[in-house]
Amino acid sequence: MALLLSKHLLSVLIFLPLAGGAVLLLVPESQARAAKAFALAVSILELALSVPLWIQFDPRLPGFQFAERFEWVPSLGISYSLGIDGISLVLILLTTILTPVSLLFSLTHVSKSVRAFSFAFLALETGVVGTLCALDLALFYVFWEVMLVPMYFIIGIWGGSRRIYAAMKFFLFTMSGSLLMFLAILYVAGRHKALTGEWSFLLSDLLRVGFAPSAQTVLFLAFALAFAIKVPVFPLHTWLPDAHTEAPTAGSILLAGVLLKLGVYGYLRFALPLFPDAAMRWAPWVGLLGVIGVVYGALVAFPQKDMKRLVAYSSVSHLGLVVVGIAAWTSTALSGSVLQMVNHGLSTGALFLLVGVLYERRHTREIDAYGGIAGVVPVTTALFLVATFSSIGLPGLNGFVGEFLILLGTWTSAHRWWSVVAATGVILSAIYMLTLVQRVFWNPLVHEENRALPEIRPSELVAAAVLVALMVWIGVRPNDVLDRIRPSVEALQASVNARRIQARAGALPIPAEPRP
Amino acid sequence: MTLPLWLLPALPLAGFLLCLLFGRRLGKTFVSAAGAGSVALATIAAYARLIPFVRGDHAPVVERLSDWITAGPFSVDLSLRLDPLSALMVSFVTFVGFLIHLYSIGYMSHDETNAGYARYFAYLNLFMFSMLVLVLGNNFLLMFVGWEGVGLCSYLLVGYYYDREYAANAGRKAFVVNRIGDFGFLLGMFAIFGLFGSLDFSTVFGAAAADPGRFAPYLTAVCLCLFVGAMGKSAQVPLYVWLPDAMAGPTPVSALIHAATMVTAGVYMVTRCNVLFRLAPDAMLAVAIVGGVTAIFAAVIALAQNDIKKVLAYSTVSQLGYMFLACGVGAYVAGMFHVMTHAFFKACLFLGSGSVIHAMGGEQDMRKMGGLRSKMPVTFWTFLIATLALSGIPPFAGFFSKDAILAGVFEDRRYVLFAVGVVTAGLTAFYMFRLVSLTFAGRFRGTAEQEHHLHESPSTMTVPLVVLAALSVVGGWVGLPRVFSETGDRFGAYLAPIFPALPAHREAGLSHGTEWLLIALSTAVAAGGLLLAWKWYTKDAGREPDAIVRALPGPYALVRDRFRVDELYDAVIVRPFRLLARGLWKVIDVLVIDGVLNAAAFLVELAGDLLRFLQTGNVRNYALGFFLGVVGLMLFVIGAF
Amino acid sequence: MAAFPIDRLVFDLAAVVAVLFAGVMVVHHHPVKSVLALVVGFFALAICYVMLWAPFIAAIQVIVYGGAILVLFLFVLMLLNVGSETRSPGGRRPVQAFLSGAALLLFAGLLLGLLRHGGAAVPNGSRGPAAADIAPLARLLYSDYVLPFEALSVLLLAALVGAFVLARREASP
Amino acid sequence: MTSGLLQFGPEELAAIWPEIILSAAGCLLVLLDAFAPRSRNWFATLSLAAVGGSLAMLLKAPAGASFGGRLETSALTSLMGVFIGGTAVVAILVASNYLRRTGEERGEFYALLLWGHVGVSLLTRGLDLLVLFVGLELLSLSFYVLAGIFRNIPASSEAGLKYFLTGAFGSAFTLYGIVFLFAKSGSVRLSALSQVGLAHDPLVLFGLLLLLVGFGFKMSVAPFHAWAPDVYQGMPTPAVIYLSVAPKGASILVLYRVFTAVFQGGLPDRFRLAIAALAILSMTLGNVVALAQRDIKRLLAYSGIAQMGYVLIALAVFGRDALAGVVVFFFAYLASNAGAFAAVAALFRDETKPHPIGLLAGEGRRSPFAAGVLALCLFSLAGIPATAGFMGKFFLFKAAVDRGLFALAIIGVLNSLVSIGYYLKIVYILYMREPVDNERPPRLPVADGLALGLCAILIFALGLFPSRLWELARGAADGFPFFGP
Amino acid sequence: MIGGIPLSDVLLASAALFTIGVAGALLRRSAITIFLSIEVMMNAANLALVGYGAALGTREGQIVVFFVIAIAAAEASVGLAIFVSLFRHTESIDVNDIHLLKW
Repeated sequence: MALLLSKHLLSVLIFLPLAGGAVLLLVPESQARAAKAFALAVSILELALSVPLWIQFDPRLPGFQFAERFEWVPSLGISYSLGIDGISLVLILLTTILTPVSLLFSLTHVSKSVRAFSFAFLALETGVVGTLCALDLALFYVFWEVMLVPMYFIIGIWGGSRRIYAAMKFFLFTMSGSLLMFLAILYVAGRHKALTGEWSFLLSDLLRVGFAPSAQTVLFLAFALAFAIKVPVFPLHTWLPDAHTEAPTAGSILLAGVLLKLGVYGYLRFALPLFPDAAMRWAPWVGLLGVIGVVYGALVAFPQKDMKRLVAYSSVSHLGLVVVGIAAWTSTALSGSVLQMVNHGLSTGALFLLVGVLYERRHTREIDAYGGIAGVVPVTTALFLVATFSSIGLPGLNGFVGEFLILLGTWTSAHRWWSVVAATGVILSAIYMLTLVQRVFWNPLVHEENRALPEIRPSELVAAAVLVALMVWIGVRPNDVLDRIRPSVEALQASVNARRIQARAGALPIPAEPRP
Repeated sequence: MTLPLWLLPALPLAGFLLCLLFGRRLGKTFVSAAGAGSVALATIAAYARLIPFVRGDHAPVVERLSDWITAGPFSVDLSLRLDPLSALMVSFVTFVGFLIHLYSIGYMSHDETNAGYARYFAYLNLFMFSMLVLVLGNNFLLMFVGWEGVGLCSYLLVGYYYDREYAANAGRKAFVVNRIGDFGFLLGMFAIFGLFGSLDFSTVFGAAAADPGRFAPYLTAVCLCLFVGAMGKSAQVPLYVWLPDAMAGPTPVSALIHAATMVTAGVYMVTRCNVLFRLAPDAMLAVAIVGGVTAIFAAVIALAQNDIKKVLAYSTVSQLGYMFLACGVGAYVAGMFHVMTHAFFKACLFLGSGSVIHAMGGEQDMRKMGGLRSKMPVTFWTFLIATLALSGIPPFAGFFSKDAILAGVFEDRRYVLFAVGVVTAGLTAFYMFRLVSLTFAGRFRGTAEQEHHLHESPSTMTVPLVVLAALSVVGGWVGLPRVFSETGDRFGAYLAPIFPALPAHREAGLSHGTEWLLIALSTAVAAGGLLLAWKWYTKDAGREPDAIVRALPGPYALVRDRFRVDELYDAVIVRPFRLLARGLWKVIDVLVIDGVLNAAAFLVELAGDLLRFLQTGNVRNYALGFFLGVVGLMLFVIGAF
Repeated sequence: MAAFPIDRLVFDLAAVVAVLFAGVMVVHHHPVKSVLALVVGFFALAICYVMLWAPFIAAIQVIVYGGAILVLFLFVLMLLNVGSETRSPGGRRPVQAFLSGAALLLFAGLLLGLLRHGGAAVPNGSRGPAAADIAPLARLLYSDYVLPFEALSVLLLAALVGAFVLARREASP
Repeated sequence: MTSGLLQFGPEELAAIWPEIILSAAGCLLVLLDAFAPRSRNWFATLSLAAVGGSLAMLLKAPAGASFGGRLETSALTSLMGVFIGGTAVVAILVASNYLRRTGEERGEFYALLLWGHVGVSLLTRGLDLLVLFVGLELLSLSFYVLAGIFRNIPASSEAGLKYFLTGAFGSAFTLYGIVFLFAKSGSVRLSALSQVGLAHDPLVLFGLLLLLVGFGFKMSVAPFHAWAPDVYQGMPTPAVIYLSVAPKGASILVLYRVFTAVFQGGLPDRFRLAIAALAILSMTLGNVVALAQRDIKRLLAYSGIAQMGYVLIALAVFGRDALAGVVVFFFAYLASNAGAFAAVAALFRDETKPHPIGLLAGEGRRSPFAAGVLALCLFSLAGIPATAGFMGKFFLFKAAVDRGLFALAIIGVLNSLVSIGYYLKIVYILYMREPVDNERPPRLPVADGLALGLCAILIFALGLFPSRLWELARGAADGFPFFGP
Repeated sequence: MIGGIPLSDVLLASAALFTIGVAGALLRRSAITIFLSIEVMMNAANLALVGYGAALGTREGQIVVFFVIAIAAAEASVGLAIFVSLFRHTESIDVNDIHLLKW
């Protein structure tokens, strides 16, 4: 056991939830509460196990830590190879925190086939953590796709009125991107075979392979498309409002909190290092789309009548900012982007959770169905306010730090005007979020049925409080997180730049570094 | 031993947490204790720290608490800075803040719920915290934290009566307009970091002073960005619109946030950055012009307002304009001087108006008041003193600061702006005495049972009034103009270290003669306005005004409707924005993107629905299809040979 | 070119007859007549086989095809007493007919092209026409081709059982 | 070769044992049915035993060509034997209860299944056009009968007729193709096809084309697919299980054999293009039309048509990796497709009626296991990772990308995107719709459960640990006589 | 040349027969006639086989023909059985009337 935890911590983290889910299926369907409690326990255990990860992770060490590797399909060089750096670390923690939170919230709400529900969430967690740990492209792709299935069921079975459309849209959208990426992966590995005579899907091996510029562009676009859809980047975002709106609250929390980040993560981990030149060539367009996303998402969020939909569009805006930070490619902006992913996970997660709190009581997400309830549910209001201000980047809360770093880093990059345009998001976000707050919690209380609105439940309160606490913590002491992100980000930059220089020096296409 | 600086913000923060977490359960007395008490302690702590500092060589002190944000080349600390400027701000922020907390105990006591009471004091404490952070922060980012923090509190407190739509709107408006300013501030910070590679005051200013030639070309843009921030926070044209609405909040809030402290943050910021501004003369000119325009514009509007708080609000805007005018012409000392004195008398005025409204049972329309002098003497006398101070009647505080500003403007040879300043002074005196007359003089015009309820306010409210009134008298004597005594300007001497040496032509200063002339002029103008108002509104109660209204109804209506600026903004900005947002959503999202995708999906489905009819169920068709396939393949493959 | 080869004449005549009657079979609307036409055609084919040095094939052609299969057809036709094809509603399908015709012409054209273009060329390993006796044929069947032969037996068995299963009159017990 | 007459020796016997066992078991079943009807309950077991026995014999048969180079025994044939044997096992397992439900439990069914199995086995092993043709016909005849075996169900008889007519038509073309190959090579042996010069002889190409058509017909490749939906719909589901999987695998192997024999210098571009065209047509038509299907058996038929399109990609690639990929793909296809049909057999209990998808509503909760396996099989067919289907596609597309057939690969993945549409539609009906009636479904028979369980296990086993099978397939493909590039 | 018969004649006949068979299969509506046409197609193949066999001087041709004829017989029995059993449901073997399974 000790060995398992010391040597294979990542594997444990990946498969613990799935194993828990398997056990869960033994619980009789009738024991709904037991099933929920068990699932929650598993996710909390997972969280507990991820704490040592956080502690033992040494930012000073280069490369990937907690590495594991077994041959999976030796003849094709596909291996089960894991490892994390600071970027994966913080996202893993985010996942292991948000999963129990969403399950905790669901404790008192979901009633339809609870067992399957809990199982889906645990399976999802496995998929996400696996995606964040995988260092082999084939393995990554497997986890990346497997994630879709539980989410499809979560939206489709426990979702709102238009859940089927939303689930299908979500699945097809995401799939369409990743299928092309699949071919790209095959091609990349094929190149390695062609150049070295050996199959390998291992990132570290493929990083040595050079690609002709034309090929690089195509491959990069294939990868980028898959990730852009997941993020989602501006023109490809329309699946998100539907998915977020129709998904059950817990689903929205994870979808917004974690799944979207995987797009950016994949871009950082694979698309950029593998195809640096193409990435740099296309960075202006990526950044442009990001900027458009910031403004567009914020503008479109404003007229929404559905609370979840509004928050969903705010996600488009926020992730647009993250994309801008990535494209800016300064270490400040990159650190900011990674941090901002965590922040967005916390704030948007909290927002969805609190909207869920209201929804579970009034069974409507219509903004106009509320108003003036601040006096009825002060605690909910307070929490919602904190989440709001975190989301619109009020200094002292987490949102500000990420936002500021991204904008500042972008300003110092070659694309100053991105920063200028993106900064208008500061104004726009205030407009739509405060309008939401006012229309929901303030103004005269017109709907009588809201007078008896029950206050937030303890379980929900705990769930929300955890997130709020984290918001404040990161807002006040961002360096606790940044210290873990910064070295990885700088290492990433270094490796990419080094690879570009090699590529320019060495004649392409040949292995940048012939294998022994 | 010297108390650590972090204690100053920490105490109100503690009070905030106490009120927030336990306030509802433990009741009003606890809240009062925690809320006002924490601020009282902060004040004591502040003075305990300040007095030795001011007595000593007041060299800047920096206290670094810890690192805060580090990412790539960017790094900023949590560190506080105590120098004459921040010390000055801290001194009156804490003091006035404490007085207003005290006042609030009485004013808010009849607020029905414990929850509301706790909420109020929690916000107020949070504000004190943010304000102190703003003032004490040792780098732009920390200042920005306080900057946004006070914005948040203003938002919360303006919207304190959240169930009244106009209050909620006003709060939101305040925050959003401030955000527009902050946008500028942010860009300014980015630019500064881009230029100097740091956000630390000492580093930035040091570098700027050391090598002006290198940075000067960029600094105009930088300063303008920063000034946009200041315009938002300090309600300058065109971003002033939120301040009058902000009067929807409880009156003490108006006194504290929207008169004494927060709104002057902009002036503080500009003064703080005077090194940069000096290197950007164009920016300074812009500051001066905006200030002057704001001053007279707001003063004119104030002439025709009937809501007592609205008058004070516009007067605040106008006075802020004065301060920026001062900064714009490089008379920072005068500006800060006015900030201080204005804090005293404007707070006093607001609290006085609050006391009146309190007595009138919430009535704010001056036309329904009158003759209150007898009913509430303390309020009246304090109010009168503050009014005189604001009007710039010697020897009250306002006179000295305003005179200093005008002198500065004249000195800078900005004669147009000088004229504007003088006129404004007259208008100020006029509308203030109009206010006093309508409120306190004449006979009561309200309803009977209002009259029956009229009473002087409790001591918790009057004591602060008295204290502030006293300060409104003596507050100005720390900065006597040189014509009175060569060493009289202790204020200027004290602040001197903040400013690098003045450019050459300023060294001479004005001749005594000119200075006397200016004093005489401004005083005369003020007195004139004062007397006119007294004649029109008290002596023979308001016939001339009606005459004027009848004479030129158009202009009068325009002024009364505040030049319809809000309507303008609504038409030019708000509506188009809504339209755009909705259009984007309905057109781009729904119509274009989803439209295309759904169309594609639909076409595939349609193809399936059509193609399935190839499967006719008739074997002959199957055979034919098969055979066609064969022939096709033959043509394709064999045909090639 | 020596005297006109009589065997060619015979073959061609037989072939023409076979083709003709195959055509008759196709055009006739009454199945029975089609079958009878085909009987003639198959006999003609048998003649062709004889001319091609394949008397054994000719024999089974007559016995199996003419004797067994076509008779079986006739039996079934009697059993079901189906009349001639009536113009069933939706019977005429111009598109089907046109496409079929076009495809057929194309096919015929391509086929002919192929055959005249090296179709008759046989690999040079040919050792002239083999003797027409049957014994070696039998020997081959039971030695070299024993595998397909046995497989064929299974196939016949399957066909037998299958036919029995399908054609049993009473419903399954 | 023909000179020395072949003696039926022990090695021939050893090589042919598998087929002998199956045929004999078939006869035995028929006899038992006639003379010992009591023993009916044991027919399934007996058939399973026969399949197992023949498989055992196949695996221990000495490698090499026997019957004078007409029958191959090799790693490849063993793998394919396992594959088709597995299909037979699933079919028989499902058949037992299916026939009992419909009161058609007769020996003939199993006998014909086994004999058809013999035919497929000959297809996988035959090195001789004649053997191949006989095997093909044996398979076809048996399944003509099986299609129409439910004589009191009109749909079944009609399926029989349609399959028979189209099948006979198709095999006539196949035969004509064989004629030309024989004409040019002077022998029916495949080995004879590898003489120099044949690769460019138009008549040989024509023959190959007709073979492609004939076996493409068996694989239900568009445009030779039209029979499949109707026949699948009318045919008894257990027979469909077998027919929809095993013969397809055998057919592609035959095509590979013949083509490799002729094209020693690699596939001519014209042929590659033609095959690619067929592949694209198959994928697109299959997937698009499947979207519009209401009957699940028809839908699966079209999905099968599309899947064969993917297989043709491998034929167009024409290489060892591709061949190995095909083997893996068909194992995956066995698990997914047979599993899906088995689930259909378990979920629809009235055989006289069609199988509308709507009837599956809410089955996810009513009969969780069968529905779960069905969903799993569908995800596998859709190629979601961690399932066998993904690995199958993985190797096929890998081969295509390696060969540089990018367009084909891209069209392939886009098609699988379309396919997700209808696979997920079924999943959604299974789990996200309320059941039509709430009467408790009869509990799943053991045999069906076993079949479904096997498929599920195979799906995961292949999806998670494809390595072993891939090694085997790769090794088997190495033994395959590829020349040139 | 087989004796005096040029192979081309044989092939021509075979091709003609095959085409006619296809034509019948495509154009006739009675299942029985269609099946007869298919038989013609097989006979076309047989003719070609015999011809080539003779031309090549190998007996394999005849042997294949032998197999084909046997298979044809088997097919006939099965096919006719199918017709019969189908005829029980739909009093017709006109394929135009048989479209229960479609779309």
